[in-house]
Amino acid sequence: MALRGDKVTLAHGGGGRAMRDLIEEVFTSVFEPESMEDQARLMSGALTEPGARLALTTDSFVVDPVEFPGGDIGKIAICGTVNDLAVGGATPLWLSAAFIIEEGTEIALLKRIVATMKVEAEKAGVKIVTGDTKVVGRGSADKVFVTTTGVGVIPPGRDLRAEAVQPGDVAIVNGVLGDHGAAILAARGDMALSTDIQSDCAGLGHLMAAVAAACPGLRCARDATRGGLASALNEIAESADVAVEIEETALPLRTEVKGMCEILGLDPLYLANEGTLVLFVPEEEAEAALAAMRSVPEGQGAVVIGRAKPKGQGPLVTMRTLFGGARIVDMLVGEQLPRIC
Amino acid sequence: MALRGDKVTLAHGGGGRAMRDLIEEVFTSVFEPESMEDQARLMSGALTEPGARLALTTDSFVVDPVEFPGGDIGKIAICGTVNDLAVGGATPLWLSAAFIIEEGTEIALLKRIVATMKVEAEKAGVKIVTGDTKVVGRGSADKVFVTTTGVGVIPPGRDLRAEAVQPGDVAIVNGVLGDHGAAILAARGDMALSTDIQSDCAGLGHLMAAVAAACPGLRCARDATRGGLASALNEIAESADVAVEIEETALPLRTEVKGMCEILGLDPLYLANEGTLVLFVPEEEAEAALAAMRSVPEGQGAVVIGRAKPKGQGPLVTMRTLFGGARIVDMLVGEQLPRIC
Amino acid sequence: MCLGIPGQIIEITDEARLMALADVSGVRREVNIAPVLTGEIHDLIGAWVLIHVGFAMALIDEDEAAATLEALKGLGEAQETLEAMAEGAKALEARA
Amino acid sequence: MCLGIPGQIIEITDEARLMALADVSGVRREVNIAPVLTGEIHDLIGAWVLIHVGFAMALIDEDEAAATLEALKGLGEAQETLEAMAEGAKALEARA
Amino acid sequence: MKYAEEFRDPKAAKALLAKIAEITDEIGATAEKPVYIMEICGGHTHAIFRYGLDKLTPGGVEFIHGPGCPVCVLPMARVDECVEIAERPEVIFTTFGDAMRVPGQKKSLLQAKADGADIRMVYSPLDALELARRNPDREVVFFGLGFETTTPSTALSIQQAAREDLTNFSVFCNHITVPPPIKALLDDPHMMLDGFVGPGHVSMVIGTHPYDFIAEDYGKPIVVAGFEPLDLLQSVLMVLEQIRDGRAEVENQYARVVPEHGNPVSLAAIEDVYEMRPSFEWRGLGEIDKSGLRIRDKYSAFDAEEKFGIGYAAGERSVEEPEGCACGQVMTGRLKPTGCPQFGKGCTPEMPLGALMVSSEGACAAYYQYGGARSSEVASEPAE
Amino acid sequence: MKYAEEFRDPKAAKALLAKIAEITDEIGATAEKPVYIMEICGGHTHAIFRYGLDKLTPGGVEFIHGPGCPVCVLPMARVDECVEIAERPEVIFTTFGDAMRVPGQKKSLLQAKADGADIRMVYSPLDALELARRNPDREVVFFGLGFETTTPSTALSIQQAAREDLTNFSVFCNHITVPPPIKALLDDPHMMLDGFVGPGHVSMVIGTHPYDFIAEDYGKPIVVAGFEPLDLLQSVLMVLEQIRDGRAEVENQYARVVPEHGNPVSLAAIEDVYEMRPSFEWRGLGEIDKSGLRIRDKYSAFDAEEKFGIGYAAGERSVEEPEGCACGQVMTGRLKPTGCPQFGKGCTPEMPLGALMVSSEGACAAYYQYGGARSSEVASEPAE
Ligand code: SF4
Ligand code: SF4
Ligand SMILES: [Mg+2]
Ligand SMILES: [Mg+2]
Ligand SMILES: [Mg+2]
Ligand SMILES: [Mg+2]
Ligand SMILES: [Mg+2]
Ligand SMILES: [Mg+2]
Ligand SMILES: [Mg+2]
Ligand SMILES: [Mg+2]
Ligand SMILES: [Mg+2]
Ligand SMILES: [Mg+2]
Repeated sequence: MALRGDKVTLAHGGGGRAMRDLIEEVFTSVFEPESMEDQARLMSGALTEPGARLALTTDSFVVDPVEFPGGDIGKIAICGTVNDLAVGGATPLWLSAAFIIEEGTEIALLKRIVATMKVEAEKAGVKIVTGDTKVVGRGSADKVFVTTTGVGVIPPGRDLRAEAVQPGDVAIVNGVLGDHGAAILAARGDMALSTDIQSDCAGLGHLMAAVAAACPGLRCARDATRGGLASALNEIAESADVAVEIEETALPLRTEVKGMCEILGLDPLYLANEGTLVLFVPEEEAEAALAAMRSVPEGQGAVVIGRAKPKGQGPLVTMRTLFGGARIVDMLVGEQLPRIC
Repeated sequence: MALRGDKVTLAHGGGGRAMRDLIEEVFTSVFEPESMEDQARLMSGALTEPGARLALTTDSFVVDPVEFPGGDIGKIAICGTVNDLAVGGATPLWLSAAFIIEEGTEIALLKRIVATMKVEAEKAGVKIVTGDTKVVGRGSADKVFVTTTGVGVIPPGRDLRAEAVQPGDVAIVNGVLGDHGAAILAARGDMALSTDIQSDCAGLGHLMAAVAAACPGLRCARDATRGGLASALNEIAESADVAVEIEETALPLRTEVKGMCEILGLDPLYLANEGTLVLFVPEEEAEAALAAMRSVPEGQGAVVIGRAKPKGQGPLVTMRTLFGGARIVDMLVGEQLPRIC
Repeated sequence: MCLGIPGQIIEITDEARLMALADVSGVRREVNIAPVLTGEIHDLIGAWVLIHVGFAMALIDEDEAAATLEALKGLGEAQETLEAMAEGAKALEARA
Repeated sequence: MCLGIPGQIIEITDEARLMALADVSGVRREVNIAPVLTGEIHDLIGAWVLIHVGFAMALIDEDEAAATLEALKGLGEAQETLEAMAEGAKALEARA
Repeated sequence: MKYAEEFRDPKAAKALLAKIAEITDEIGATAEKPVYIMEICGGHTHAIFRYGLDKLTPGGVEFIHGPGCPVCVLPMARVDECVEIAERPEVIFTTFGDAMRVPGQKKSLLQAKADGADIRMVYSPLDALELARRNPDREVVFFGLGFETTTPSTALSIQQAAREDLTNFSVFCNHITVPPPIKALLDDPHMMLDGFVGPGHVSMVIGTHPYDFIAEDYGKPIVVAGFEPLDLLQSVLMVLEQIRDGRAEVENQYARVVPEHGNPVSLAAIEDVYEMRPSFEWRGLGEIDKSGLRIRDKYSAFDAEEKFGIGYAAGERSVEEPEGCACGQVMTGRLKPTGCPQFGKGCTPEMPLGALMVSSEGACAAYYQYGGARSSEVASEPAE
Repeated sequence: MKYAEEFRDPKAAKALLAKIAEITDEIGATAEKPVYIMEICGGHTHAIFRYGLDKLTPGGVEFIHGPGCPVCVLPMARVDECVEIAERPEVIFTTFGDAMRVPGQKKSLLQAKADGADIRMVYSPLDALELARRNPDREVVFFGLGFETTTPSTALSIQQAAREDLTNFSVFCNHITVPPPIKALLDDPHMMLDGFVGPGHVSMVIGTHPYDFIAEDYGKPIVVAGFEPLDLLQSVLMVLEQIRDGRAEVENQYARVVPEHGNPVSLAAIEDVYEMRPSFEWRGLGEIDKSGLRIRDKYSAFDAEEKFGIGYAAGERSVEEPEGCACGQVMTGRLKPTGCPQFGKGCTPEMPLGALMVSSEGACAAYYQYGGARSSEVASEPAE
């Protein structure tokens, strides 16, 4: 049944035929789930291996604007959850996707988002196996929110944990920092800035698989999303009971991102990333990790940015500045606000 | 760290310390997940039994108002997903919960919602093992949306499927219809109606377990949420390639729900339920099913409402009226709108 | 057209604006009672009215309702007698 | 206070309102150029300005910048020489 | 539910059906040559399908579904005007839920809402009045739709607004009256109706005498009926009895609610607030003389047509019906819904082409939803 | 980034630091008896911590963080007034991000936004002007905050609004001037400063002469400085050289941007739009004569104080500082942030008690974030 009109109305959320038509035309016709049943039934050999564990992670995605240079909310929704599985050491297998749609949203927009999701899911080798749609009134959502939940399997013996990080371990990132945050800030238009910066949004499952294979001693990894690299490092340092020191000169930053940060008085360490992770490996495996990362497209820019140190009385994360001075790299307080003074 | 202020601000979504404080004070301190890690790692003996399958289901909950007679969005978010697992024959084990919170939402409200979730999860015997929070600007959400994703295990040999329904099978509901839809309509206040109707919101995991144990021939079950009983029956009939006939006189309806339907010109068959399911069993197991259902609190009102018949040229679902006349019980078209004529 | 339902006035809520609370099977709503107000406003409490779009449009005439029902009941009983006779006849036939 | 950053004027966008596009490391923003407008407006294209809250507040004086840098560079080189000498001295000592 | 459930007794229904069958036989009506009885009111159409009465009555009785659904006879042009008003940024447009899905030329109100118009469903014009009180900086417009049953509610609301000096409340008046289209139908040379079931709730306001012309001038029986299934069956029986007896009278089956002379308060309010338009357009029926109401000049401050320079007075307003739509013929009883070439194909409740497919009162929607559409297999036998 | 990265060269920094150490020794300054140099501007405070300069300079040089953060000296009462204006339903309140988190008596602007006020962060007053053009039915108010660097931007925006006859744009003017508080500090009998690093971007507008009184009347050296780390180190060196030489002059390290007489266009705009208030309240410093600007009567249509009858002219506006807050002492250099009893306890960036903990320019926030707070273990050695 073809959909009447080109925008979502409340009727599309009413549980009736209009809803079913929307779901069929926009979602299931693309995702092709095993069946129309609300519940996916899954089995994988990996699951039954003795010692294997199930990994479960969820994220709601609320990016504004929903389409931006380098991606859209669908791409983030797949990559973000795939990455959360991958950085935990799991092999991403299955995803659920729940959509909250604002009345008046263009159906064409939904179709574009769903198309991106399909592409990214295929790239990541995961299946979208079940889903949900809700429609809310105008002004009760901002176009579309997507919540993806990911299920993966952690192979027997793999145990990536922030707690495992030891003094001396090396911290590595896979590429430039802050592109996503900067691209979104520009795309939002509030600050009337224009740039060619693209979101770094990318799935990191293959990268993690490569590193895990190459580095038996891999301690942990974390994608540096909201709160940026600074938050990821602080969380790891806190869990591991270590200090972390990074080198300002080692941080990979795009010129445009630096420019935007200078204009708005922002710190790129706190800008969100959607395809950038930081991982810790024992020093002796650092070269192997770098090589493994650089073997996949998402790891071309892999560099060592710092290392773990014994924890003292002082701050958890510090940065050696250009001049050898030290500054604290604390958790962000609230959200980073553009400032002029 | 105590939270400053009594309302959520955008700072609580920024990925920094304010966000962590919110998450700790409101969410993880109640749910007590195994760790602060973003990813839950799970294992259950049930999973490794040969023939067992994993069940995965997701739903976003967007109810307005978020607190209503008989429950709140947290209760629905737990029960709804537990029920989606249960009606598919799975034993609900683990839940993820993702929150999208509107700037300005009272933190006390969030705490009440989370408290309800904890209670309902305990009742249902499931664990909330991972979660997420996002904060969006005023007018970009309606107070709070909750997306829960449920993971369960389907025991070896159990295979509830709508396709399994055969002509002659008996349709049973566990209690009165339409209470949730009517309670929400009244609570919303648009129609300025007041009633004592309470949402029927309830977890049906134990009920399903009881029926599954008592009825080896159990074909399928479906919770009659959005779109009501009518939609659930139509979906089952369509999947099973059968017709379904229900008896008007057999439908359990509360007087107040009938009253509200009369006033607003609504049909209770299309009102949403959050604790009502319909299941199909072979005729010879109907008594056992009724007895099993009535053995748990949520099944006290269990009654037979109709049966499957061979499919013909005609409509999928029909209702024998009071007088023996027949009417089609079709899928709802859009959403049910109150009408005056 | 013109969905109308019987309800009972249970409370006067705003004398100036002629508003009262009506009860329909346990569902309450404020309705305007101007069309049915013929005497003292509080005399309407307990009265059954026909409600349409928030207005009490008519008082329900209990006697007329009873008369109609009586007639219908009569019909129903006559029908039962007829059916019983038919049954009896059938039974006799079967016995024969 | 008073975050200010150097940027280059690359285009006049609104002559009437004295608006121009400035480029800061590949990030572009419309700025008001009233404070730095002394001659023909289009002569500003290519000029480096100090930008604060969307206004070009000062023209950057290339000669002064070069002079300052020169002095700093001199210092830096002197320092290097000093260090090299110190190294040399140390090496000599070590050999001794 | 008192005064409702008593009138749903299956035993009495059986008796009534038996009587109906008896008289149908008596007057020699058969499925091939049936008695045509029009239920004027959409509410009756709804009840007939809701309880399956059409399947229970003998083949010799054929219901013809009349033009008594205000949503179904609403011309597309008026929906367009609603959308035009609703899309003004200062306006809160209020309407009964019924009108939300009616297709306009470009969009329905539901679609206009999705496009950003502030449109709210209300249960009563009183709720619109309350919205106006609470939003003094907005213009609250109520879509006044419906027959005589509903007209008093908007009249009384306008009077109340005037008493309160509410300057931000107005009514977009599209009220219509029942008798003129019936007269138009009776004047149609193709007309083949044998009797009428009259709209009980309209008569609750206007009484039974406005139908006298049906009996007196056209010699057709009419029984003013209630809305419960027994009401309807009894009324059908009464019509058949008149036919059998060769009578043509206005009878009142619904005396518990319908006073012979209607409701004086409501009639006075209508008279005070409204006046008859010279003519008004009905979807499927065209222009009908003296069939629609407008707000009198003394209340023009509450007239959305005046306030926004829109509507019937504002010139060009007729819009062609969509191609292939047989609504007019269906509404005049010349065609069964299933006889429309679009029925169930180009026209479904999901994508209605004509208005009769929109409202659950519309004959086409009722056929589609409750029986006619795919009902060849719906077995129907009297209950034991 | 041209004109920025060249001034971050570590080699040159090392040389500057060596020179600084040399002169510090020469003048006999030690950690126990240091030279006190105040960087007036919060931007300089930020840069010092951002690059760890305080740790790299010798113990004999002690930075005192001046009152040059407009957010830090903003009295609570003015935040309350912002909230009051912002909470008017017709108002779109626009502000730099800096002001969002400053605590008022009851709430910050961030909290007011969460409570429903329409508050928008902008990068420039030009963006507020554009919002006013695009929302003719709303009142757009811009929170004019900042020293002489920022004052021209609001003056020019008001002139532009006047040219366009924009009637829905106004500025809530809280602009302040740098020299008066410095004079107040110098007049303080407890004052123990030996020299100043002057705010380069303020001088870009007003030139260097407004600081002549520092050298001439108080005999203290001052060097107007740029904001890159080499600018700062060079300026510190220049101050130390003056001290060594027994000079007290106004020198200009930032000549690439700062003209001796400032920017004539900006000065003319300020003069046209603003006039000096008799006195103005500073958080932590109290009332200071002729230290704040108001909008001249000829532009009163664009003055939010006039438009909403709020602000400095409207009577009672002083609010007591929160108890236990030592902001005043810290801002006048009498106390280190770590010396405040609330520091890191009742006052943290998450729950700031005083304004110095809010802005990343604030001395307390800078200490907390970049070094002072928990920095006992932050090793710092010159880079190789
Ligand atoms: S099927 Fe559609 S087009 Fe045909 S008569 Fe009915 S409503 Fe009109
Ligand atoms: S720690 Fe807080 S209260 Fe103490 S001086 Fe600093 S800002 Fe003021
Ligand atoms: Mg996650
Ligand atoms: Mg994540
Ligand atoms: Mg993550
Ligand atoms: Mg769902
Ligand atoms: Mg929106
Ligand atoms: Mg689900
Ligand atoms: Mg569900
Ligand atoms: Mg379900
Ligand atoms: Mg998350
Ligand atoms: Mg809201």
